Order: sequence, then structure tokens, then C-alpha cells
Amino acid sequence: MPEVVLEQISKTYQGARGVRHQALTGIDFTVPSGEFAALLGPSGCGKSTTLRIVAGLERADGGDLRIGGRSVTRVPAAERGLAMVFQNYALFPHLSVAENILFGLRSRRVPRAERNARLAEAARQLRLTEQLDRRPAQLSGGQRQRVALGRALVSGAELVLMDEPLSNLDARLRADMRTELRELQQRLGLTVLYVTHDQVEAMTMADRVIVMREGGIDQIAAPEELYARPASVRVASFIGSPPMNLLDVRRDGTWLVLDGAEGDGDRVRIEAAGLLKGLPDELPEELVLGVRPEDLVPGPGELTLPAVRIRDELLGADRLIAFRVGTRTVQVRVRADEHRPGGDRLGARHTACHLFDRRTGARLDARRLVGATG
Amino acid sequence: MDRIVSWPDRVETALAWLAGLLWTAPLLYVFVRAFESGTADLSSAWQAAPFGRYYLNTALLVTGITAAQLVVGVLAAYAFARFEFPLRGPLFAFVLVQLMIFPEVLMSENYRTIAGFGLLDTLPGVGLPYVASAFCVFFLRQAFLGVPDELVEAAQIEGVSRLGILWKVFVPAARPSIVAYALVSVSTQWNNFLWPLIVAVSDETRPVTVGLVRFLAPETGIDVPRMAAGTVIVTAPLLALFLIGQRQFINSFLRSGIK
Amino acid sequence: MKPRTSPRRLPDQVFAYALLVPAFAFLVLFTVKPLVSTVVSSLYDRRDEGPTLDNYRLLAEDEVFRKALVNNLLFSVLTVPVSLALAMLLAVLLQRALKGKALLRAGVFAPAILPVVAVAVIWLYFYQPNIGVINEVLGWFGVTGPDWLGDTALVLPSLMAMMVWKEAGFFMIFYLAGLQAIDPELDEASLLEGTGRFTHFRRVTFPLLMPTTLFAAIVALADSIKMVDFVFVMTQGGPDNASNLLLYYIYRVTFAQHWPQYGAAISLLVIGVLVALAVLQIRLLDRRIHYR
Amino acid sequence: MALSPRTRALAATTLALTAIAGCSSASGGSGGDGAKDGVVSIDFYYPDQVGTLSTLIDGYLKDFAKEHPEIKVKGVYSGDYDQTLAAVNTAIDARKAPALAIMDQSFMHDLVERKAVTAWNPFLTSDADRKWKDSFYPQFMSNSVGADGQVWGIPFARSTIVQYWNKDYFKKAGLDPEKPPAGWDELVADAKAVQSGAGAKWGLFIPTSTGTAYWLYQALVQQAGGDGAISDRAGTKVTVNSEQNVKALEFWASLGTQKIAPTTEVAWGTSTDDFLAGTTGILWTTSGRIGSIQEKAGFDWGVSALPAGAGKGAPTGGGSLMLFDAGVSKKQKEAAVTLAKFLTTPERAADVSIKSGYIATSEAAWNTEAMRAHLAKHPQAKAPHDAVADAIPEMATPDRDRVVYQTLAPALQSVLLKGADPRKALDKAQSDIDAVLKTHR
Repeated sequence: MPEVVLEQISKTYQGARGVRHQALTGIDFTVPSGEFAALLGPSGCGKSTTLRIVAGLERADGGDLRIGGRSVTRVPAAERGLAMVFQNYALFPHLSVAENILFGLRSRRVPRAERNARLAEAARQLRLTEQLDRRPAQLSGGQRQRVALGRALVSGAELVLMDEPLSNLDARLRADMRTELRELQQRLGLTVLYVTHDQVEAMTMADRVIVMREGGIDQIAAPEELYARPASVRVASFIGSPPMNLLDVRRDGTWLVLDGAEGDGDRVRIEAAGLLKGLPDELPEELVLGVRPEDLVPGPGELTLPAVRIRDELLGADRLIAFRVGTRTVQVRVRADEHRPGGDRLGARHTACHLFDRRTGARLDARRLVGATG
Repeated sequence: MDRIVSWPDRVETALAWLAGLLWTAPLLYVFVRAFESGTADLSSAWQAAPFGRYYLNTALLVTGITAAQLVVGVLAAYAFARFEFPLRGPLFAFVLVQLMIFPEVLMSENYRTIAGFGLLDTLPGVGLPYVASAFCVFFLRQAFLGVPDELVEAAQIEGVSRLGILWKVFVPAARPSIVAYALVSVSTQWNNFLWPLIVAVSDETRPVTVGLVRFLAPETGIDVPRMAAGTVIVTAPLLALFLIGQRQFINSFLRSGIK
Repeated sequence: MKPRTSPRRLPDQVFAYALLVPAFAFLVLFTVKPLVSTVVSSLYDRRDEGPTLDNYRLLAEDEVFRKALVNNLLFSVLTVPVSLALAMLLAVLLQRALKGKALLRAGVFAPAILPVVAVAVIWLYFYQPNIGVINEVLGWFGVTGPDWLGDTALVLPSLMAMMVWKEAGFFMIFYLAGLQAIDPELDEASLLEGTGRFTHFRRVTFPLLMPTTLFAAIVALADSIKMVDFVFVMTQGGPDNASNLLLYYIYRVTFAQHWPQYGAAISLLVIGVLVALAVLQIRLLDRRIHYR
Repeated sequence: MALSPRTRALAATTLALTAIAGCSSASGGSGGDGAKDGVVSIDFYYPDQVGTLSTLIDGYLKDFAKEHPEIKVKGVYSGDYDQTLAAVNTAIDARKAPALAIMDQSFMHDLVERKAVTAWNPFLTSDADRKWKDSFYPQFMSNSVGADGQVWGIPFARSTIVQYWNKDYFKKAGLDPEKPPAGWDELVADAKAVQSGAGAKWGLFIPTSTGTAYWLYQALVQQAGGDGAISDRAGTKVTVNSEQNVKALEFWASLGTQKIAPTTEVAWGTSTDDFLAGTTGILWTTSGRIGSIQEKAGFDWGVSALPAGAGKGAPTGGGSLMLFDAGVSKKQKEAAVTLAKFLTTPERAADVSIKSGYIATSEAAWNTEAMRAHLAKHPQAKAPHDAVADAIPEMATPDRDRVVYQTLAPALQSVLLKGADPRKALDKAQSDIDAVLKTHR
């Protein structure tokens, strides 16, 4: 039962001239057994370090790490019962595909007959049977990726760590592999901890996404929840393509005033009594108003923004229209055939609007203040 | 990376330090003996032979030979790496075979050649047989082969001449290799003994290595402090240079792609 | 600079030959020409009368030559692999994260930059039977050390040990470079699989360092034949020619005995062996990078 | 104007190359007739086997420059004897030979055969010249003169083998410290006594190094009643396998089997250090070591002529002044003769002897005041003088490197270090040496 639990994991690096650099601060999360969890974040956010700590390739400075209920903080990597797929696949260039796949089993002195059986099974599942005698250099990118996967599979480990395993593939192959990986995980009931900076990978494959930022966790949620209710401005701006439109606003009674506009005459004021209703009284002055491009429609709505249409872009089935709101540009996504003439207003339903505290970046909700998990 | 420290790690660390000790102890010993009576032994050794002159000779030889080798080698490597021409294969094979026929094996005939030029007991006489280095040509060709075609093509589109491309594209791109080769060459020439022993007779041409042996020639038996002092005089400058520049030194090796 | 006009531009082939002129001029002058005249010279007797095969006949019977040849073969066959193995071990040890790594690397590399004659001077003293450091240290443990350089059976091994000490650090740098070219993910993959250090070294590091090994072996082999400076300082080939080496013998015949014709015959034999080895190694080099 | 990178590189290379080329003219030499504005320039190569000689000669050359402004001498310190030979050979090939050099006397046959040296005779025309030549000890002249009476070398830094003993050890062992062993039996007995009675590690050191084994062997052959010279005057007839030769080698080897001496190489260079460190009670080595032993010994010591057996005496050794031919003009040779005379006056010969340990080369030198004062202070210095009386010529042959170093020395070492049979080893050496010398007769 390889449930993975991280409690208050921290890590600092010794930088140049003895300056210590805090890489991770108090990381807490749990990956239940059989779940696919993605660590998502921009490069340098600490997601790879977290993964390597789980793998045992690096040691945490503090906190507790449990795999299947056993504390493994001081257990060497090889004894943690996990497999790992590396970003560059870590294939041994001088060994054949079969030897690469069986490398770990030989190290673990698994009997030959069983080795061969497992190899045949993995090769069948990954469609590598024809390539077993080749060297990695003779394989395509996708095949190499599958060899790396094969090595993880034959190990029999139920916990598999993956460090950006698809980042070296082209777009088409990546999409195929996403499906394939997810299917495999489901079929074998693997617990997967998956590092990526690609939100699409995280959103399409994971049961649970752990969004990381600067050595900490921003939000842990299922992909739908992450999209529908981002816990902070940072998450909101990171998830979605194009990302959520975010407007800096100031509260003025029941009005929201768009910041950054010059002069009183141009000041954009938005009537927002309906939106603010139900929010606590101690609501901060300075807010961020967020609306996803697909939640805005040309014309008036429950919330109405004065807007000037500036250009549009056809994206196949969708059309992306840019409007100017005050001094800011706002993206709107509509169906391609929904080619309405541009008015001078944009509307959104109240439930599609997100409000954040500008100082803390935390999401503000009608019923309660949702602070970003820290 | 600080991984989980296991006992094999500790064994390896101990081994590393043991090796470090084994490799440095003899040198430390020599330095300690050289300074056991202050600097008296050093100054008497320094005065016993014209080490200053020997150093100058070595410095001239080392820089002259290395510079000449690089010029000759860069040109030849460029030809082999960049151009197609008849007999390229056989000519390169010829260079490769010469890797193993170093001037020392042909010392008798090289001696005659140098004598024929009237260059016995001169610095050019010591240096000339080393100017064409097969190793240099081979090594730089490898480095030049690694220069991406786009760089060359970009320069060609800019209208840079062929020599210009060599200078502006190949040489900068292969700089780590050139530096690495230069370091190997400097160290080889600094070490050179047999050929200068034959050719360089007078103090005006003797390099440090030959000078050291001449300095030690008196068969009075072994005077350790004096010997240690002489050795320190000969080795200290290069050791100092190395210690100052060791990071660059090792790094240029690492980057040169000696594999 | 004046703009060049293309009509006056040399064809690429001519240009390439022009680039080769300096290198080949020197190669011809100091390799081809001496090689040819060595062949010719070896066919004359000491009074320059000939042609005759006397030198080669003498070579077949010359016990000193045979000793020097056997010594040199032993010297090469033992010092080259031992130096390289030690260098590899040192590189693997000193590549790891380790406090004082830079210092240790510098320490191990330091002997490599010393001139051989300086190394020889140092070790000549260490090896002294009665007043030398090694036997003094052995004496602390109650061991009476042998006469390292004075014993016909020990002199060659003693010299080999010294040269291994000197050369290992040099080749360690080659191996450090080679190790750096190996993807660290491979080490981590092994670590995760629980592959033992030795197994990992045998199955991954060693094979991946093969190209470095071949390259270093060429350099080491050449060194084992041309670096005979220590013989001048330490043993003059003795006792009983037990430390006589080929190049030292060539030197003695050619210069001390003033017999260049016979020296030429010996040189040719040595060159023959060297070229054969070079061809063999280049073949190996050609085949080396299958998997790259 | 800024230089283009290419021009800069070109300039740098040119600079480097001219830097080396520029130094090519640094070493002049005796080329041409060496005369300019009435000043004759000559090169003078001198080795130094003892560490003090080069400083002495530098001083003499300064004095010479004052006394003879018409001659400009460039002194070249050229290492030890073997290195000097190599250096002179190089210079001869370049036709820039030194006009004068101190050479190991035993190189004579090779140099004469190659016509590298010039005989002194044409330059010794006046009575004074002949008197100068005859002033040197005949023992030293005996191997400086060829079979045809030509003089090839003038003795300068000459030596012989003497016996040093550790008086402290002798006292401790209950021996008379003033009485060195005078014969082989005594030698063995004293050596054993020093080991067992005084705790010396070894009793007797007779160096067996490749470069010197033959020299000590000569003394042993002489003591065994054989012809210690080993070679004849022409150098082409060598006897190494006579009964006495075998007997001498058997005796030498017996030192090892009796554990008086090591069966590993007794190194020439460090045997003095071993004596000074108390490793051995008795040491046979060159008289040239008296100076350094005097300086460094931390115990009471003595020096004497070697013990006698059926025969008596030790070979001479060391260097003589020789004149060279290649590229040297008559004027330069005359200048060299002037220099040689200057360097060998009784006063300077005494000075060399006092300061370096070499044996003063003439009776006149021993009778100088400086020498008398020195002997009064250091009576040990008299030992070599006494040894000279019975001195025999050093073995000298053409193709010396092959005969002595490559044939005789390994034969001796194979017996001493590896226990080979003396007679067989010497018989084989004899035939090998005959084969080499056959081409020189």
C-alpha cells in the first residue's frame, strides 16, 4: 500500500560562499495509494527537489517522509520500493533495450526465468518486443521513453516517480503518451508522483495536482477544482490557456474601480453590488478581479465591464477576442461561429467571477475567506 | 548533493584521503627538508647553478614550441576537418602513425639534421623537432569536427574569408581544446630532458630539467637538504602556477571533451 | 583590410593543401627524412662501410638490447594498465561530493606536473637502502627494507611504482573529464535500483569510460617508452642492466658509444613495434564509439 | 589603429619564434679562428665530480683573465664525466669543440681513435715545456701517453682508491683504531669484528655500481697478484679471466656470502653517506672523498692505502686536460696550452688538492707551503700521496662504454648481486670484450 506522506519536509542548499539557499519550506502532502499525483510548477519551484527527496536521491533537512506507512527519511533509495522514470530516460547507451529494462532486476538478483517473464510482459505492454536487441541510440524518442517506463514497470514497484518524462517528446507524441501513461497507471493500479511544468499534463492525467511555487505549495486539488476555484492569484494566473484575466481593482462602496487608469474622466468604474454581496465586511480595499476568457461574453451581463474591441484571433473551433478595459487588455474566448459584432461592453455572471486579496493573493469567497495553503 | 551517507561512502571518503596523502607526502617531505634550515639551502642551491638562466631557457622553449605547435596544428587540423581534397585519408593516416614516432626515437638522425643546420646548442635546435605535433593535429581536428555547421554557414553568408572563419569561428569554438592541448604541451616540454640533454650543452641553452641534473652531478653522495632545495627551485614555480590556476586548468580539460 | 574578390580566391583543395604545408614540412623534416636516413644508416657499419646487415645480426645477439627490450615491455605492459586503473579509481573517488575535493585533486595531480628528473631525484633518496625514507618508515614497523634500486629483481618494479605515482594523477584528469560526460541520471538510476557500487562501476562506468581509456592508453604507452629520464638520474640502467630501457640504450649506443649506425638499427626496431601498436590502437579508436 | 585579431595572432607567433631564434646566437664557441682584435677566445669544459671543483675553477679562470687579457676563456661547467663526454661529442659534431676540456682519462682511446683530440707534443717544444710535462707523477702520466709516445692528457683532477675506516667502531670492537686492515684476511676479520663487536650493519663497502665496479675490481685484481691494469697500453688487449682475476672476484663475492657486505648494489654515490651514517665500518672509495668526509663525519675516522695481498696498489682515476681539434685553430690551441699550464702550477695543484680532495699531481705541489700547512693540520690527507707510489693505470680501452659498462660491469654484478659463477661470468665477459675490441685492433 504505497501511500506517500510528506510532513513538513524542508531543504536548504549550501550556495556559493556559504550562503544558504532555502529550496523547500515545510512541504506537506499525501498521495493516496493508487492515485496519480502531479507536482506542477514553474522551473526552480522545488518540485524536482521534492521528487528526489521522495526517491532518496537527496536528503531532506527536516520533516518526515512515509511510504506505505513506514518512515523512510533515513532509508537508502534502493530500499524504498519505488521506481523512477528520469527526464532524459537514464538509458545506458552501451546496453541493449532488454539489458536496460532488466538492469535493476539483475542488480536485485531476480532469478533468470522470472526476469525473462517480466521482460516479455513489459515489452508486450509497451510494444517494444521488436526492439529488445537494439541500443538506445537506434530508437526513436518515444521508444526510448517506453524503455524507461519498461524499466520502472518490471521492477514491480507500486510507486513510480516520474521527472518530466514527456518533456523531450514532440507535441503529438506527448499527447499520445499522456493517454497511454494514464491508462497504464489505471490498469496496474500504480501510485504515481509526477513532476511537470506543463499544466496540460497535470490537468489531463492527475487525480490530484500539487501546485508549487518558490519552495512551497500553493494549492492541492483535483484538476476540476483547481480550474474552477484557484486558491490564489498565482494559481489562477498559472492554470488555463490563455490564463484567467486578472484586473487590479479598488473597492469603492459597491463599486470596483479599475486601477492604473489615468485621470478621473477615464476612470473605469464597475457596478459590483451583486458580486460583493455576502462577502465579509472586513473585505480589503485592494482586490484582484479575475474572469476566465470563456466566462466573458460581449455585451452586458451580471457584471458589466466597459470595453473596446481591439483584435481577434481564430483558433480553429474557438475565437480569441482581445478587448481593452481601461488601460488593460482582456481576452475573451467565444465559439468561432459566434462572430458577433463587437460592442463596447463585456459581461460575466457573478458565479464566474473570482476575487482575490491583492496583498496576500488569497482567494475571497462569499461564505468564507479561503487563504492560500502555505 | 548530499545524499544519505552509507558506510561505502565513508570507505570511499577514507580512500580518497588516503590517496591524497600518498600522492602528496613525498612532495611535502621535499619541501619540509628544503626549508629545514630556513632559506639557507635554497639560496646556496640557487647560487650553485644559473637557475635563472635555465628558467629563461625553459620559458622560451615552452612558449615558443607550444605557440608554433598550435599555429601549425590549427592550420592542419582546419584542413582535415573542413575541406575535401584528394589523399585526405592517407595524409591523415600518416599524421596518425606519427603519433607514435616521437622525435626521441629518431634522436640520432634529428641530431644530424640539427647539426647540419648549425643549430646544435641553440634553443631553436632544441625546439624545432617538436613543432609538428601529430597529437596536436589529431586533437584539434576532433575539436573542429564538433563545431556546428550553422556557425560556419552563418559566417560564410557574412562573407568571411576561409582564414577568417578559422580565426573567428573554429578557434573560439575550440578554445577549451586549444587551452587543454597547450597545457599538455607546456607540461610535456617542461618535462623534456633527453633531447635537450643531447643538444643543449652550455648554460645559455640548458633548460631547467637538464640544469637540475647537472646541478646534482657531483658525486659527493646525497646531500638531502641541498637536493631538496634544488628540487624545490625547479618544481615550485610550476606547482605555484598550478595551484593558482588549478580550477581553470582542470576545467579546461573537462570542457575540452577529452573523452 | 582590402576586400577580396572571388576570382582570385584559391580553390578549396589548393587552399587545404596550403594549410597543410607547414605541418608536413616539419613532419617530413623531422619524421620522414630521419626515418629514411635511419633505414640507410642502419645498413652501414661503424666505419660507414656497407651496405651490410651486420647491425641486425648484432641486434639478434645483443644481450643488452634483449634485456632493454624485455625490461621496456615489462615496464609498458605493467605501468600502463596500473596507471590507468589507479587513475580511474582516483577519478571515481575524487569526482564525488566530498569536502576538500579541490585540494585532494590538486594533491593527486601535483606529481604529474613535476619534471621526471625532479621526481627521480626525490625518489632516488626515498629508495636508498640504509638512509632512505621508505626503509626508515618500514623500520618503524620492525621491517628491514630491501635495497630498492640495488637489487636486480627490485629495481624495475621500484621504478615502475615511481612512474605510476607520477602518471596516475595526469590520467585522472582525463578520467574526470570522461566521467563528466556521463549523464548523472545513469548513476541515480543505478542507485535507485540498488546496484552495488562495484557492479555499477563494472557494468556502467567502466564501459562508458572505454573511449577515455583508449585515448589515455595511447598517451601512456608513448610515455612509457619515451620517459626514460629517471634512468639517467637513478640507475644508469644498472645493476646488471636490470633497469636498462630501450630509449636509454639507444642514447648510450648513439651518443656515449658514438655508434649511430647500430643505434639506427635499434631505433627502427622500436619504431616498428610502436607503429604496429599505433595502428592497432587507431583501429580500436575507430570502432570505439558505437553507441554514441 | 586597432590590429585585427588575425594580425595580432600572427605578430604574437612571430614574436615567439624570433624569441627562440634570437637566442641561437647566444652561445659562441671556438668556431672560426676565435681571434678578434688580438684577443683569442676559447671554450673550456670542466666537469665536477666532487661539488667543489667548479667553484675553484671559476676562481682560477678569473685570475687567468687578469693575467692573460689576450685570451678570453668561456668556462662551461659540463656535469659529470659522462655528461662532459656527451657534451664534447655534441660540440665536435657541431664543429664547435672546446679548445680545452677536463676529460676522464680513460676516455682517451675513444677520443684518439675518433681523432677528436690533439696530442700535446707539438706544443711542448721548449725545455721548459718538457720540464713541465715531466713534473707530473709518472703514475698519472702512464695512461695519458699512447703506445707511440704521444701525450694526450695532462693530469689535473686525479685520484685513486683509498680505504676509510671508522675508528669509533674499531675501538668498540676491541680493534686497534690506528691500525687499518693491511691484507685480505685482516680485512675480513676486522669487518666481521665491526659488525659483531660494534653493531655496524655492514662491515665493508666496496661499491659495485655500473660506473665504477671495474675500478674497484682493478684494485682487487692487483691485490690478488694479477695485472690490475687489465688493459694494455693500446687498450686493445684486455684480460679479465686469468686465475688472479677469478680469485679477485671470488674474494669480492665472498664478502656477500659472509654477510660482510650487501648482495645488493653498493651504490657509488651514496656509499659515502652510508659510511658517514655508520652503516658500514670500512669503505673503499676515491681519495676525492677525504674533503667531504672530513667536513661531515661525526666520529673519529682514518684513511689509508688499500690492503695488500699477493700484489699491492690501486688504479688511478680522474680527469686530465685534453686538447680538441674540431673547429679549433692553432692559435686557440696555443691559448689552451697557456691555460693548461696556468691551471697546473704546483700552487694551484696544491690548492685543488687541499680544497677538493684530489691528489696533487706533482711532487712540487706536495712540497708547497700551503700543502705542508694543510698536512700538518690534516694528517689524513697524506694517505693518497702514499697510495700513489704503488698506483697502477686505470683500465682504458676503445669502445669503453661497451667494454666497461656493458660487458665487464654486468659480468661483475651478475656474480656479486645474483650469485653467478665467477669463472663462467669472466670467461663470457672475456669473449664478449674480445669481440668488441677485435674491430679496434
